[in-house]
Amino acid sequence: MTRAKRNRLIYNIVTFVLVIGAFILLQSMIANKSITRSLKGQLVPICCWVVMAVSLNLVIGISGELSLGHAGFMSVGAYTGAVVSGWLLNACAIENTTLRLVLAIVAGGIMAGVMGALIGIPVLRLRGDYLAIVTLAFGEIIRNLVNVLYVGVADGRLAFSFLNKKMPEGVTMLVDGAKGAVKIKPVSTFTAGFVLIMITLLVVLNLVNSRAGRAIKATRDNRIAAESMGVPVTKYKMMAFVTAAALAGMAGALYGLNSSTVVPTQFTFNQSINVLVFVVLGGLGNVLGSVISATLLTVLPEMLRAFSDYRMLVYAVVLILVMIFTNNPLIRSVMNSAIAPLKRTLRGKKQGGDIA
Amino acid sequence: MKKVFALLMAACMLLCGVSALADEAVTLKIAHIGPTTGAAALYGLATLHGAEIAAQEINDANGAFKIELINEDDEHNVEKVINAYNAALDAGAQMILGTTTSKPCEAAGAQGYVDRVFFLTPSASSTAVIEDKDNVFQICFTDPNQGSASAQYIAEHGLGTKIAVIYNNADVYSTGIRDTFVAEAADKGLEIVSETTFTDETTDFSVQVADAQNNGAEIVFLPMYYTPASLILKVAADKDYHPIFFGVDGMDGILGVEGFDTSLAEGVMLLTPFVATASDEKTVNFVAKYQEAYGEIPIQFAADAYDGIYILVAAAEKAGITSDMEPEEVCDLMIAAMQEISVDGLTGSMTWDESGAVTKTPMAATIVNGEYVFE
Amino acid sequence: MSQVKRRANVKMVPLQSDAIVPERDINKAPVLEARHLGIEFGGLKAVDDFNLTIGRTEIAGLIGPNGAGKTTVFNLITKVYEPTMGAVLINGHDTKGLSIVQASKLGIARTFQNIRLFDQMTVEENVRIGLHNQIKYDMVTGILRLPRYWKQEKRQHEKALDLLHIFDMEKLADETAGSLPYGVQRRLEIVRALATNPSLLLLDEPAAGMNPHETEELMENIAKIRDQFQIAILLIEHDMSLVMGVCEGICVLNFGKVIAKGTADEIQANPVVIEAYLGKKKEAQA
Amino acid sequence: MIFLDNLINGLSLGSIYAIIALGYTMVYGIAKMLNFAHGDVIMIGAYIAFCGLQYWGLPPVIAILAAMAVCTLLGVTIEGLAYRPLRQATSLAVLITAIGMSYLLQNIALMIWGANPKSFPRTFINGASIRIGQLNISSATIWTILANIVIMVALTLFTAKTKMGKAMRCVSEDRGAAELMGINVNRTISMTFAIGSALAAIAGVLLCSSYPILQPTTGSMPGIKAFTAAVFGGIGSIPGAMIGGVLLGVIEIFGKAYISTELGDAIVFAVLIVVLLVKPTGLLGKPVREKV
Repeated sequence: MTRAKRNRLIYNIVTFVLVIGAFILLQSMIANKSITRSLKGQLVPICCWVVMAVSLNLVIGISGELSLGHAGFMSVGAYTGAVVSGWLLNACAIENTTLRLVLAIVAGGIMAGVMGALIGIPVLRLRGDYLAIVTLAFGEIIRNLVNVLYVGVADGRLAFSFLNKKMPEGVTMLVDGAKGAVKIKPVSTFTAGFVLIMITLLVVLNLVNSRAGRAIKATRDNRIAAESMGVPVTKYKMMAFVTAAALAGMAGALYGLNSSTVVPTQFTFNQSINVLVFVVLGGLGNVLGSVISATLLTVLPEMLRAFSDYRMLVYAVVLILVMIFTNNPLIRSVMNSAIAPLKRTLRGKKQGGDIA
Repeated sequence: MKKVFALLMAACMLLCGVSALADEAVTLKIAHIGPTTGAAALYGLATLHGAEIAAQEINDANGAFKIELINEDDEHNVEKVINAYNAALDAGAQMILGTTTSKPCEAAGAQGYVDRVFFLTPSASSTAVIEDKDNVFQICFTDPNQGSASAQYIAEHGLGTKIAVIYNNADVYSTGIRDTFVAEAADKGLEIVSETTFTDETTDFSVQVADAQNNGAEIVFLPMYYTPASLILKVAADKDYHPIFFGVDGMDGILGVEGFDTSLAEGVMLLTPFVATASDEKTVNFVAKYQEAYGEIPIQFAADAYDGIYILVAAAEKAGITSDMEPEEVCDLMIAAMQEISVDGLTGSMTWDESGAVTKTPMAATIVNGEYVFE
Repeated sequence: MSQVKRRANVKMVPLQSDAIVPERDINKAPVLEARHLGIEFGGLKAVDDFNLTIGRTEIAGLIGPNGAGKTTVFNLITKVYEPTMGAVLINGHDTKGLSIVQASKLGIARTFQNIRLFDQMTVEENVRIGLHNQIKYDMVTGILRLPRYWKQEKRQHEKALDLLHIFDMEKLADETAGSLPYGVQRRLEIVRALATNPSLLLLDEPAAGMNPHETEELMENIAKIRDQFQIAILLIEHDMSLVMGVCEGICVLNFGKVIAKGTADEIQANPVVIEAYLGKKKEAQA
Repeated sequence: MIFLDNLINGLSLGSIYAIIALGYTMVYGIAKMLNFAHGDVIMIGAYIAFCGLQYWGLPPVIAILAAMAVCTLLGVTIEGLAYRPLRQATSLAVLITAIGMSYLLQNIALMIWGANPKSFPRTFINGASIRIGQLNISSATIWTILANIVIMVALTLFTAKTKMGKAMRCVSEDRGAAELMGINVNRTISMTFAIGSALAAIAGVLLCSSYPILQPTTGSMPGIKAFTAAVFGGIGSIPGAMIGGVLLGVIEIFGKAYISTELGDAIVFAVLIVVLLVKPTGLLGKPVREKV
């Protein structure tokens, strides 16, 4: 086995072991009731944000395109999930919550993936900042449209209306314009979240280490060179974009079905930015980093509730400082030289151990 | 021997219990949940401050109850509110005063329904807040109430028949009032000649106002908070358009905006249970304390939350809540007690039925010379 | 406009008269034919009436002073730019309207003047991108790790190492491409281009930044690659020792126009070429 | 008549977008970064002017100058402390820093001025409206359009004639070459931020004169819209920002007036997407040919 392959394997194993370990630990905490309500309540959202961060990393870190509308796909997934789950319950009388959840998540993923393809076909021709602004615009358009979308279920049939609430008699509203998706029966579970994370990790990590994944990375590193090698750039950018959108949609469905209601204002531009921050702080292209930073940055603000007034202030300052410290060449070289002796002693010890 | 010991123990415990009741007041652990940071911080801070003043008064009075107020921020976010709610319960809250805004209250209330936690919301006014849940009670009017009351008032007082509605279609409160207003207006023979919308980020209202003006609306109904309303009044003045502007309780506060040209609001009518300039003793006292503590004139949200603390105390007294009761136990006792009490507060005299909705009378006020004048 | 109804709608192709190819390739179809090729950038003719034919196994050189339009010719052949005039035929196929990717699939591979490696990927991965259209499996196979994935990955790995062996670079397979020394990066670009299984390899200044010893080695390797893979090579180079040493046919470009064609000896003796490189005698004396 | 009325409203809104967009476009053209905090500098400028008028009793012109001074200082400080250390970093790192800065400014404003909205006082800018025939034009509209024209002309002259302006154009073309030519790149970028931020103060005052509600989040949405306008017109181009801003304003108003108020913002963003698909670098953006 080559060194690169070995490193990759170790990285993947560490990622999976950490996630599985955390799941087992939390499940045992839930079982013996040593978990706080607060943490328990956050478990599903954490899973959603982890999936969001990892999927956005596929677009930004691995495919190298800046997307500012990832929350838009999440909202598509959340609404689709709510409608599908509501319809299954009302029209098909499916009482099994797991089945409803799974179907809703799949539907959310498909719908968001289709959206991603629709947006991606024209948009991925654009580059850099222009792509960023178009994805931002897309997120805002979705939010605007969902505000005037009405979906209800009556006599086992879905009824849609747009702009005006025209619903048949005896309708049960599922999506009620600005009121969002209403009267959702929460069915999301931590286990479902964990499974979704595992699926996401498998998809993203396996994709990265495959022919398609290498093609995606090549288009990021050098578009012209990739084309010259016969790699159809747009196709592979689409592949990354649509996969990420579908994963975000699945996360959205899980997220939406975790609460009794979902509103368009939950999926604003700021929410997209939050996920972007998870990705950048976790490291571009670093999947494990995304998992960790999404988890920490979701849990930390809750732990800092006592400083609630200063929380955002501190968050902003920390964000700026972290960016400066990790990206300024001067500061980085100073830090590296400070760490170097430490590394050397560690390595020295290890070698000594080998000799002994 | 054993029996005697047991008896002694029992007597001792009884004594202890009694003495605790006699000497120490019952401490109610109440969690205020609302957006104290973020874009809706204005409302969350108002309810928090109102509740703080009431809690202070109760604690100073050294009565049968002490209030321990826990505050949790929900950032006006449906995800964060669940965190806030859980954090409040982790901190030992027995009941919730909140949440301030409708959508988060809907989500947290639903969770509370499952967990059996009692909610009294000062200002979350949509019907979805109380629907299908027995554990949530409101202090404010529900939105449909306000909408139909406004239409009835306009029709009964013959203010005009051509009406324009401008509402925030991204806001539950605004759309909630609008929906019943439009329905009721049709019943009363009022004609809606113009209907336009805006969202939270809108600053330019020229189109909306022009539409009302060009369709010859005599009354412009503004089911919204005072921030966008103040912008609409400004645009209308610039366009030399002077219909009757008719607002709802969210309009209260417009006169307190720093730097606001009150002449713009001349003649504005609104239905509201509370105005800070009222001259009754309770209001004067509350406004004075609030201004001293926070340097601002309280808006209706603050008054609702202030009443909320007193309502909780009244219900707790009726229900016989003690310091060591768990939220689950408190919940069912409070639900029963709420339907029996009647509270005379800043925002009127209130009673509740099992739906959780409040019954109180709104008052119609008109702004004249920068002051509210009641009929 | 003529009002006569057209009966025949045949595309007329201009013939090339001054084409030269090595004698051994005379009976094989040429790998590249550029006919009256030209491109304008905002009125400026960067390349004008460029004609070139390259034999099946020819090593050809494209030389000329800086700014003569050499790289632009490469960009026209590889379809980075669409020519405004003339045509490029690769293995007899007209490339009009094709994309870079389609041109690559027709059998063109290139290296770049300013190295364009996939910097954040390893050396082996870079070569594997070259193998993208050679050893295939689809995305789902990759994600689900079906048996075909393992088989094709193994083939890719072995093939990549074989190719790296040309420059004795197997040991570097796991290094990150961006961290390699300049000369090694240039060689990696050649390996990556070879991986696409081209019939024509375009090398843009392969010896730039190399010392005489490395250049010597490169010359041998270029010849070796041609012999081993039986492909044609067209290279742009300023190092005359390399061009004269390895190129069979040489084309000289100045101000976007071909000023001379011929063997190394012919070119070295051509007064027009000397003038283009050294300036007119009068000016030089003045 | 209604059409004219809407047109004027659109021009007024568009002019405000245009002035804000100028700040985005100048910084992008020269420092090649998206300064997301620009909208929040506008908000700070408006608050300073508010304080000047409401608390310190300054005459309007002095209050505006004070706001400009504070914003200039703020802009240069932000650039020096947060952006300069990241000159060599990836554009994504700079973008995140700018977003952090935006959060920071909003929260500082929240601490200083609180969450309650303030109403921007009346000044000569939003005085009595002018009546022409049946048309009512608010004075803020007139001042905004006037200011827009003056700034446009001044900036064009500045970049064309002055030494600093020429230096800015050099840096925007090729930073490395400009440095070799002896242009102080850091000072030039600082200067760009200074001018952009001073314009932000003016934009803040004009924004709040037309729409007199002031909150810590006041700058966000106009900021995003103006950023869109800058991209629409071709980011990096000064006339592009002007045209983009004005067009965006007109489209927004017309979309709301003739199609639907519900979908106003969706229409604006949809038009943007269509424009970018047809002309991927915006209306006046120069097509960039990647050198191979």
